[in-house]
Amino acid sequence: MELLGLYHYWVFAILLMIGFYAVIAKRNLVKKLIGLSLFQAAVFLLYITMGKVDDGTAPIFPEAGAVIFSNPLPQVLILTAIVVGISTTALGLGIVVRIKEEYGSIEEHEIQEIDKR
Amino acid sequence: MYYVVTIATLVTMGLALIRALLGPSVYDRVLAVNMFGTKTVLLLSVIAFLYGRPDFLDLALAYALINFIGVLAVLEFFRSRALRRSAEHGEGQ
Amino acid sequence: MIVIFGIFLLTLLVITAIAIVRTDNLFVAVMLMGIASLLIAANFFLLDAADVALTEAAVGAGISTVLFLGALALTSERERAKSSNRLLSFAVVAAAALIIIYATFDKPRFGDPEAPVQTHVAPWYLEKTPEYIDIPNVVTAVLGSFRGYDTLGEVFVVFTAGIGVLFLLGGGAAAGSLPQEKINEGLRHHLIPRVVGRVLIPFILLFGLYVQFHGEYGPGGGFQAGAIIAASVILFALLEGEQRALSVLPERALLGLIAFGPLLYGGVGIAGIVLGGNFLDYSVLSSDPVKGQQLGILLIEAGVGISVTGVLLAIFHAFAARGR
Amino acid sequence: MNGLAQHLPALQVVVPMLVAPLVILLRPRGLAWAACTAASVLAFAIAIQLMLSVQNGGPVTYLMGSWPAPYGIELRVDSLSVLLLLVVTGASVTALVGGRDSLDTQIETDRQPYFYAAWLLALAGLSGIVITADAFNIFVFMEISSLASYVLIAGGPDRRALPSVFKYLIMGTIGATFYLIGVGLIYMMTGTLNLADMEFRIHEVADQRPILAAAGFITVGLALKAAIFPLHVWLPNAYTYAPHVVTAFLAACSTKVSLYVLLRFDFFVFQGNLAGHAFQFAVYLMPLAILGILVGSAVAMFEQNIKRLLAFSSVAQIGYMMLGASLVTVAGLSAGIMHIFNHALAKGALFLAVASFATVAAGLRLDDLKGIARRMPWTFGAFVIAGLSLIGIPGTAGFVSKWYLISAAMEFGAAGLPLVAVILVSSLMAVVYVWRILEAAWFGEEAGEPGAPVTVSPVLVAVTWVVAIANLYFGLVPELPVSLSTAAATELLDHLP
Amino acid sequence: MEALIDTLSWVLLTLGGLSVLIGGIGALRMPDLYTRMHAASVTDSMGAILVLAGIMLQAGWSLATIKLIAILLFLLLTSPTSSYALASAALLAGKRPLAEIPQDQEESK
Repeated sequence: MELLGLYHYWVFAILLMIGFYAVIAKRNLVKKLIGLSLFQAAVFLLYITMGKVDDGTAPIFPEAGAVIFSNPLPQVLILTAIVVGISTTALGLGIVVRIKEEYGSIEEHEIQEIDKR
Repeated sequence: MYYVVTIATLVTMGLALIRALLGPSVYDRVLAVNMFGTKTVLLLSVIAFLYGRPDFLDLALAYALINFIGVLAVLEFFRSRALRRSAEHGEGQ
Repeated sequence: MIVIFGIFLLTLLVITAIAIVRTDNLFVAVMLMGIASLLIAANFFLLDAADVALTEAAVGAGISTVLFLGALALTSERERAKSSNRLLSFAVVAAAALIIIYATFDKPRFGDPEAPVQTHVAPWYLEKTPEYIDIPNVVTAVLGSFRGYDTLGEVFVVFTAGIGVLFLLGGGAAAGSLPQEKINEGLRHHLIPRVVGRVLIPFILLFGLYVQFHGEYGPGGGFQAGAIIAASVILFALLEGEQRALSVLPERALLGLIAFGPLLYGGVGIAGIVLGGNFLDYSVLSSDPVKGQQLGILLIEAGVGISVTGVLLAIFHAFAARGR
Repeated sequence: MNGLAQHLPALQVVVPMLVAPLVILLRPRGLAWAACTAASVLAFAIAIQLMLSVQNGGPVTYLMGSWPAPYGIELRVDSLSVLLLLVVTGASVTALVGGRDSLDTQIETDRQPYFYAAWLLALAGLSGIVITADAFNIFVFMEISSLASYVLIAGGPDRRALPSVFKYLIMGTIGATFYLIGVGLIYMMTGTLNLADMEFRIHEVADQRPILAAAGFITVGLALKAAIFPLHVWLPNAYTYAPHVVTAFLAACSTKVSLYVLLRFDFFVFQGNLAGHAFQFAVYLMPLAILGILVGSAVAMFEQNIKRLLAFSSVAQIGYMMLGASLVTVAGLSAGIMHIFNHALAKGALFLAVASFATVAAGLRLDDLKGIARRMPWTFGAFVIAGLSLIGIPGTAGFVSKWYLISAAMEFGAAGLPLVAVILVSSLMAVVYVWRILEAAWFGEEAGEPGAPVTVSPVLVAVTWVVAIANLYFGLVPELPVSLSTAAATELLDHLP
Repeated sequence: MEALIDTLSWVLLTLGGLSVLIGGIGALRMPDLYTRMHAASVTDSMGAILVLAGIMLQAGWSLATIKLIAILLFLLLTSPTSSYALASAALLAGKRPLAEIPQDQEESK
């Protein structure tokens, strides 16, 4: 059981690393943004995982009976963070489209070459 | 008994994922994504009952509709790409 | 048993993520992102975060796929270059991984009801929500009232992204070489999707409104509703062509929505000051503080919904207009 | 209840934020600028009012939505935040007032409303970070200010602005996400997001490892945002290709605000909670600070583009601020904090002067600026004063903070001598790079036809002079920054019982 | 009566799970796009009907049932539509069904 719980954190770490790797190692700008989305999704997972309580249920009062609820606060934070994430992605994509129009490429090193000329 | 359905759905999701990874054509992948989406809808419906919170069926409904829009967006993407390609005669992508 | 389901989903998620990074076809990567998003959302649902699952599904699988596809249509689908500085990247990533693994050893046990997270601030919310706000959905209560300032910030993040995309892509689009009528007709020749879609759009809108106003009682709220309503208009644009969608909801109207949503939210906050409370204090909005809180949450959720709808549509149109 | 005064902390953020949606609806020419400037001026006035109340009555707190502190979001204004608020709002007002013509030429008219809305959001975001006492709220406002800054920088007419801003977006988002991980780890161990409550509750956490990891993530994330060497790589290009007035605004305040958050966390939350905090802080950050100072100055010495040159000098100046903080003494910390203020004055004036050079010169390479001094003597005069302040000549603001920094280093006796040497060497390097500009501008032969009529906005020149004179004024009468930064340093270091 | 409904619902659920699983296997093992699509879409609808009907019997008459019916209707409308759209897009893009071409010349994209 202990190990099963840790698995969530490991997946968080692995996902974070995969996303991070894509962001820093990939040269395609869209791919970088995709990596960034994964990277952020991993953090969402971390927050939501820590809010879970054994035998708990979503923090919405049912019509009958008191039950154990999971923590509402991380959920609120992640709602906000998801929105922030999509906003960043949208803006990033806007910039990528403009780069493509100006440079005709969305590969980082090709853009650098063009600028050197 | 819910468990049986859940496990079947999960396994199918796994199979759909394999299809999405294998391809070979982009259409296969879209098919897999669509299949994945409907299976998620079923999964969520079942789990809502497994958890004893049937009021969460809203989520399944939302998934079903978002999935549909996603597939149509892909279709429109194919259409505009075909237009673009015929207009540009293979120049660039 | 459910834990095992969760682990299975997480494993699928990791496989998907690896595939996303490895593929050099960006279209495939976007499709797989859709799958990853559904997996994450399903996981959130298993972890009792119904509201977050709804948002992740609407945003990750829906809106973000549409946006990425819009951008791919304007750029390119293939990744040409291989990765750069693999060694350095691996080193950085490994360093971060080590720090995280180092930290995980002392983390509280998964699901531990005695963990600090569960014992300090959160119980107060669960305890006081019925007393102060009296709505069943504690997440909405915290989001709308206890931490309403964060949500105000969130609305302005969305607003910033919206005006940013309008600023970048708004004026002076590159002249496209494509035949105008063709690009504008959408999926009009596909009879079946068109008929089905047209039948569904009113229901999707209705469902969006339901999510908007049911947010106090069940999973949902302004952001999710905004995304769903925007999705329904996007569906219309896909089926009937973007021009038709614009004639239904012209750009000026969208700009109005974008500005009105944040203003409504801020206005409720200012009303708190005018009526003698603090900023974003809704209890003064009505003679009965609890009623006031409920009214305030209703209004700010409406503000969130309006601005999200406006911004997402404006972004969608900005991308679509670029392709013309 | 004493009227609006008690709501000032909220209004400080809310006023610019709520004017932004109004601005995008203002189509007629110039109206967007007017609304934006009015909101900025109002924000500056609020900041001054807040400074007065902080000086008279100590920290001001405000409960958002009237919810009690760890449950709701608390705003807290103390000496440190007031200093930053003055810098942020002041930079915004001067850049807007002086930069109107420059912005008119660089941003197309129909895009201006969006631009000014983004400006206000950047202002609101930066003030929001400084004013809040809630860790997650900092993240939200950090993202508002970052997204808005990306928009502002991408407004530059040079297409190279786009790849630079994309790089900034990627690195900025990584930084913010790292910060979010760090906050998440702390939240996991303490269960709270309020900074004061966090500090109090970390005491009770027996396990240091997640807290240490959190400190690492937060420090790296904020170092990315604050462009601390070697994580500064996004900064030079972003500053170079941004619209000139945007550079003046952002160079004066945006990285400093991230630095502020770093100081807040390191001294407010972690200090006293992490074993050997002071030691770790000094060991990890001081070498980076010193390298940043030396490398930044050295690169600036060989840079050809004047904006890039000044951007690299900014990297060095951030090093000074970090160096002061990494001494972990009241004197060092207050020197570092004071340098935030003084550097903003100097860089603000320099970039404003660059903005007026740009209206006349063909480009911004040093070769393009040859002989500019004779064509624009007034602007050049202000540039010289600000340049002297950047070097740290006695009588200018830059001297005061460097002097405090040196005396803080001397407190360590012989051990402090290498630091003094670093400061002196880098000041000499500053002499070199400032001299290179002056040389080109003053002695260089004009490339184009000499004596072409100079049409630079008189308002811009006037504003540049106001900031330049502020450099002299705060060099001769440094009471305000000294008292604020000393109070801030004392609060940060000695607030523990 | 209770027992009867229960039994019926379990039967439906099991059959539903089975058909979902068969669809998954079909989508994986079939030789080309169109046959895979066939396997996936037919069982998609079948599985959805069976599973959701099974849950409905468990839920009895309540708001949940109405929502389930809505989900079911939705899936029954959208899932064939998506399949049609996909198949037509593939066909228009020049992918021929396996039955029409002598050897497997499937180009992989």
